[in-house]
Amino acid sequence: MSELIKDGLRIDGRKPDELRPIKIEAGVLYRADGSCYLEWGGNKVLAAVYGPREAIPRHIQDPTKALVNARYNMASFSVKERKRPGPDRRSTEISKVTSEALENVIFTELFPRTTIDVNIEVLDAEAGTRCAGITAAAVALADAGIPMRDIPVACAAGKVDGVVVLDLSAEEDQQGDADLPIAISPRSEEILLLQMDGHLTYKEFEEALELALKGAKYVSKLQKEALMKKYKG
Amino acid sequence: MSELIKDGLRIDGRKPDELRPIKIEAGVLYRADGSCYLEWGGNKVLAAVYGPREAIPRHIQDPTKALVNARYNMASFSVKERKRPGPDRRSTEISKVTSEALENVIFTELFPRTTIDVNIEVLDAEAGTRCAGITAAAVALADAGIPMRDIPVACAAGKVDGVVVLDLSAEEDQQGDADLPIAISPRSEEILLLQMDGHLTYKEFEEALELALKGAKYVSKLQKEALMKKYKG
Amino acid sequence: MSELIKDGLRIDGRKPDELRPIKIEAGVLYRADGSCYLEWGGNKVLAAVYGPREAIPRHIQDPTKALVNARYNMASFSVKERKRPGPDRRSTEISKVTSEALENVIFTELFPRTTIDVNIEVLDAEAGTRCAGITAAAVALADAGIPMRDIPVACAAGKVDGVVVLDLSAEEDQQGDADLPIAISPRSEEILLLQMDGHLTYKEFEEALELALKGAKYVSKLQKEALMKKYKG
Amino acid sequence: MDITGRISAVKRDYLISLAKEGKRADGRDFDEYREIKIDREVLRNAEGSAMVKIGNTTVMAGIKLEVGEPYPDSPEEGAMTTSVELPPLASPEFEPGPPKPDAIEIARVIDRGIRESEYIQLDKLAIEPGEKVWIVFIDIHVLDYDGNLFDAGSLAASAALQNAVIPNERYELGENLPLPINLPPVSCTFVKFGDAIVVDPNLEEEQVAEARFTVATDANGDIRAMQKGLSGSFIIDEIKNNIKRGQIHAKKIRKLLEG
Amino acid sequence: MDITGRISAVKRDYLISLAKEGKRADGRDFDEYREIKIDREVLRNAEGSAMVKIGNTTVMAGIKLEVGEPYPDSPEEGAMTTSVELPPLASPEFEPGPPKPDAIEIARVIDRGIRESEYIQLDKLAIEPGEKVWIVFIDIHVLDYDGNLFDAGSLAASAALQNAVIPNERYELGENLPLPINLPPVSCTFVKFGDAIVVDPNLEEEQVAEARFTVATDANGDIRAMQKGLSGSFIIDEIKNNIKRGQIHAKKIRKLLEG
Amino acid sequence: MDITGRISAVKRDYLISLAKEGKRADGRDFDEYREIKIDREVLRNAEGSAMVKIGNTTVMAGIKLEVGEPYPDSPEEGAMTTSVELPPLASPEFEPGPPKPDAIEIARVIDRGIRESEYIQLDKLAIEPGEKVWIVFIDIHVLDYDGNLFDAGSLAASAALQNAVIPNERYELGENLPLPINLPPVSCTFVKFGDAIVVDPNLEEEQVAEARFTVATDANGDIRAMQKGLSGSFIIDEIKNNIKRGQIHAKKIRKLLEG
Repeated sequence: MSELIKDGLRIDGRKPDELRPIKIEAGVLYRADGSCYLEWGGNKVLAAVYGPREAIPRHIQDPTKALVNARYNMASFSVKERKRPGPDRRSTEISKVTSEALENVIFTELFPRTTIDVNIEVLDAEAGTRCAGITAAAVALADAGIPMRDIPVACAAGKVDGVVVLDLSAEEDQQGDADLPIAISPRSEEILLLQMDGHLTYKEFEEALELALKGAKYVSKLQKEALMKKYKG
Repeated sequence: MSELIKDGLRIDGRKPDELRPIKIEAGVLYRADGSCYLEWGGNKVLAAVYGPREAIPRHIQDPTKALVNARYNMASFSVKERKRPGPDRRSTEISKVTSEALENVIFTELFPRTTIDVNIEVLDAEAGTRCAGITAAAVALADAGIPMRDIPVACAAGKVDGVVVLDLSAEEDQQGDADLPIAISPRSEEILLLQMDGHLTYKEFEEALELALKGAKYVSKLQKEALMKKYKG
Repeated sequence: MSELIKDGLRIDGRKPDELRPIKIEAGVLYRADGSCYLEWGGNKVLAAVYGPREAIPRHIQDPTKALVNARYNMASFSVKERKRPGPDRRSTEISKVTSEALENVIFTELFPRTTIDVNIEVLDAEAGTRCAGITAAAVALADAGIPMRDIPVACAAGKVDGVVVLDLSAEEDQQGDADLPIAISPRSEEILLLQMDGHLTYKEFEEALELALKGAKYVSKLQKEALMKKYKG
Repeated sequence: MDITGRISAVKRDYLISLAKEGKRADGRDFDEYREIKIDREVLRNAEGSAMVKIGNTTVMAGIKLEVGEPYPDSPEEGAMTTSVELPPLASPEFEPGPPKPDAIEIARVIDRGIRESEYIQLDKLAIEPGEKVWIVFIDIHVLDYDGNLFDAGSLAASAALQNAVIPNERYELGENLPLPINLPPVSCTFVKFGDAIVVDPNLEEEQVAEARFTVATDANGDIRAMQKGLSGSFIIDEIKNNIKRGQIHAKKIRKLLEG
Repeated sequence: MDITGRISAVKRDYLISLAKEGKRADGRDFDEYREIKIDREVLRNAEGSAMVKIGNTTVMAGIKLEVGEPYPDSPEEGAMTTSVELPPLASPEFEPGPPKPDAIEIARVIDRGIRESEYIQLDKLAIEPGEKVWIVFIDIHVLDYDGNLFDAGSLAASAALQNAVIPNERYELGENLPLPINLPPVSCTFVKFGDAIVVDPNLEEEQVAEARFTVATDANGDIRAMQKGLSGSFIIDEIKNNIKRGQIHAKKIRKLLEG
Repeated sequence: MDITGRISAVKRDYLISLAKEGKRADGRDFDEYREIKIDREVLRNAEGSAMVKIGNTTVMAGIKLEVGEPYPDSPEEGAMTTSVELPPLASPEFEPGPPKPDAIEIARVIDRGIRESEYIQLDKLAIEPGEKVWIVFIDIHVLDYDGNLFDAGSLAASAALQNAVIPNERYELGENLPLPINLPPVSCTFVKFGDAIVVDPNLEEEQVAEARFTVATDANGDIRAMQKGLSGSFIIDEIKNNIKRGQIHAKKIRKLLEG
């Protein structure tokens, strides 16, 4: 196993609490009601929102609120070994937790009997695609004018070579000790999504959570800048 | 090929007209409307009944009667070589003939537009699972209080080493000459299910049918004891 | 690569502008509303028409016209290497272009909310099955009494060993240079279907199209004879 | 929903009342088959083929052989698999899609008849024992459905296997050879409605049928496969009687098959 | 649609108002599990098995081992795969068909707990490194659903793995041997409704739950897997508190498992 | 149902009446493409990639190569396969699920253009002839759908193949090498509505289209693939004219591709 941290720096030269470069652009698609293109390290993600629109077939309609239906999909060419098109177990789980995280902030009760469809396409993947996807989806929702309590944002922390670090790269994800992706409502710091696999002591968890929150808040600023850029200039 | 009958006894020590040990327990599940757990030799089978309840989607409803919808399923770990989850051709056929056999005795005309769902899970399999499943399902139907003309019961006879025997074991099923599972309405001795594969002369068939009927009637008593035990003590 | 043309004749002895033997019989099935059996070289094709009948489920109904729903299917035993049952990408495409070609000539506006189902089963295949299928389907539609502007007909031309030829055989299809199947409305010479793969100069295309049209018009006569035979004798 | 489609109560009553007088709507006796026709070697690409008509029911069987791996529990034997397709071509009730329970039941009953009578000599179908064997695909394609697919399908499969070859040439394994077979099973099917039990039901009779019974017998008249179907019941004597009648019918049908 | 089914607004209000008084409808404390029962070696064909009851929830786990190819990125290790079946037997809300998102989420969270705690010694499951390894199938079959499938399924899987064997005999690879394992993970699940957070939710509580949290810890109390679910949220202190409570519960449950 | 969605009769009449005056709703001439943009090497994990915009239509193509077995009838050649994904991201009419007939038709027509023009030198893609060859996966992912997916998809595939590499390193087969290619095909698509035939239809025009025609030509202007679609018809002179116009457009588009 290669050394992931040398002289306090990570294999790609980042400090433990440093994010990969992030680029966010809102309103990039013509057909979608709202959209966002996001690059995060080697990840390239596109999100599109359609709705609220009538939920079909009718028997899935909820008379009290809109359904939030996120679909996370990896393009077949987005990974080293070609992925067979269509949902697998991993993307099904990510779609579910993403739908739940986004539903939290949307005023769904304003749009009974409708569905709000959030489509996330991962075009190029390099660790952290679920955080990239949620972050892009949130911008697309805002771009679509969907009323939300807050613009959610996601970021991961983890542990490599025993050190708690922010925003794992692909190599760190594969060879590291733990990954802790979270999504938050940045204003209230409520946790909308939290998953973890690996090995963390309770103390390390506290440290990682702190770092992930810090990262998420920074990304939150980038989201807002992207939306401002679209609407103000 | 091994010898299956030695000195008039079968490989597991049984006489030709002897059943494997059978244990039946009614009302074992909390959620189901009726249920039964049944052990029959090495078979472990659980049956659960839900309904009568509205048939959905509506276009499958029969305005004159309830639909009886039995689903026979083998758990992936119930056989030597792991079975892929989901229905295969064999379980589809068994589900069909089981549904038909059970429908015979149920007063379906009392519950138009509904479905009565009978779920049979084979948890451990050792030859004769369809008979075990029908026998358990019948107890579960009674436990659910579904009005029936009679409590159906199933049992198989067969031929091994040229001898007609009752209730084949796994080895006898694989290496034997013929298998004849039947289900009957024990009161009227009507045949609700009869399948056969192998090689029987007409005379052997008559003998095997006789034996299977005898076996079924004995199992019928065990069914009733199990129901009595549940309701009387 | 073998020589496909020798002394001006093709490998099966045909001249470049010669069709394979064709046999058409109308009204061969008992249950179908209209049907046709067609042999074309080594192809054996059966077509059956059902409808117009109510389109189900209702949400697919078009209130202004009938849906024309052709289904091209190859029997598993119709080819050298057994074909897995069920539609593949090739048959899905052929079903689509066949539906479109047939819809052109049918007075669909007379039968709103209905579907006209055209089932084409290839029982034995030897190049040119889509043309055989459309040709048979057209006869089956006429046999079913579906009102049509014209009875469409299909035929292919192609290029082998640099020579433009009519109606490719299996060997010519595999080793030849180009295949150009067309379907036409013979009265107006309108093109209802045209596909091509291979390599044709524009001049060769004109030549091939001319040949395919000539072939189609000849087959059109055979269609009419088959229908006459059914109705007059 | 089964494959036979709906029937009006009036028609049901009519068929049952006719039966009470010992009659069938198409004039047959209870114990009479419709006309049976067998056409053989009707296809070029199939290794064996036959088209069978029983009355207006038409069924095509095509045999294909492929090289594959043996089953772990019979490493020195070839394998066989039987499927039944009910394409929408053959009936307004048939829908496209993977085989439904009806088609699966028919295929499995026909398969058991062939397998249990050891019609195909699977032990002669090893190429490299334990490694490569012939897989025999028996594909039954229904073309026109007017009842009794069990018997029509079984008969088509039996006839197609009679003219099937081992396609050694296609696999560069030498000359094509006839598929090694024993004597075929013959299937005979009855349905019961009201108090009547009739052989070789047509579609109408299947639509009113309460119970169905199929018996496949071998050249000695011994039983190789049976299947009772539908939600009605038979009493024991009816079953016995069906088998005995089936043995007699099978003898006659066997002549057509061997003739 | 999720797997819990609908609940009336009245019942929801009742459960929330009870919770405000610090009570649960079944009389438990917020921090109290239902009775847990573990039955081991309950099946004959499975390589390992266990039936776990938590209150009225019953879950069966069966372990099967098969010989297969290793993953390219771990050629010298065995592989494991975890699946959860929610058969219609176990609840009126369960439907037949391939696993739905609910079942997939449960299976993946249980899988992560087992995998990340290195419970199965996959490095000892190579047969011919790079070529043939053991694949461990952990199949969790829900039999009766009254809430908390995360913990019941995890516990059943852990218990079944404890008595699993490597079926060398079936593959003619020598004697059967115990599956090499380390110490199991223990999963602990909470749900939040209104202001209450309760451990080991029953069905009713899952029906009103706004947010769910599962933490799997190892024998040292370290965290190996976590999953927050549902559309509600937790504040940071709630998460931390859940983990600490989970560590304490896990210790007790671990005794049942090792006892 | 097709992928274009519904359109009102009013809009249809408007487009047709405009066309009678020789006009298109977006101001283009009948024989004018929208602006075409090609971005290359836009992805890191794909072996080759390109994003193509034709007006508001955006399509991404990614090339992946895998080692696999050759087809039995071309044992010394690599293989190629083309698929088109219409994800719900790209249009309110697109639904998740396996490819529908529309997507399959587009993929097969693009595939034929590439295959018949021998764009990929498949004969140079054998690794161990008869055993191991490269399989080239051309995956076309529609990102924004405003008409003419045939041409946009074909162009994206062609551009992506231009920068594709053989990933020898990933398979430890030596250095990565450029994918060996010849000159690309260029596809040109027309639709007919009323009496007008226009090139490069946008979504609106596809919604009113009665017939569609695609021609793919090679560097010599020769025809390599054609496809007529939809239920309308063309007369022979219209087909001929489409081909000639297509040859001219293809020359211009070819410059973008090679430039």
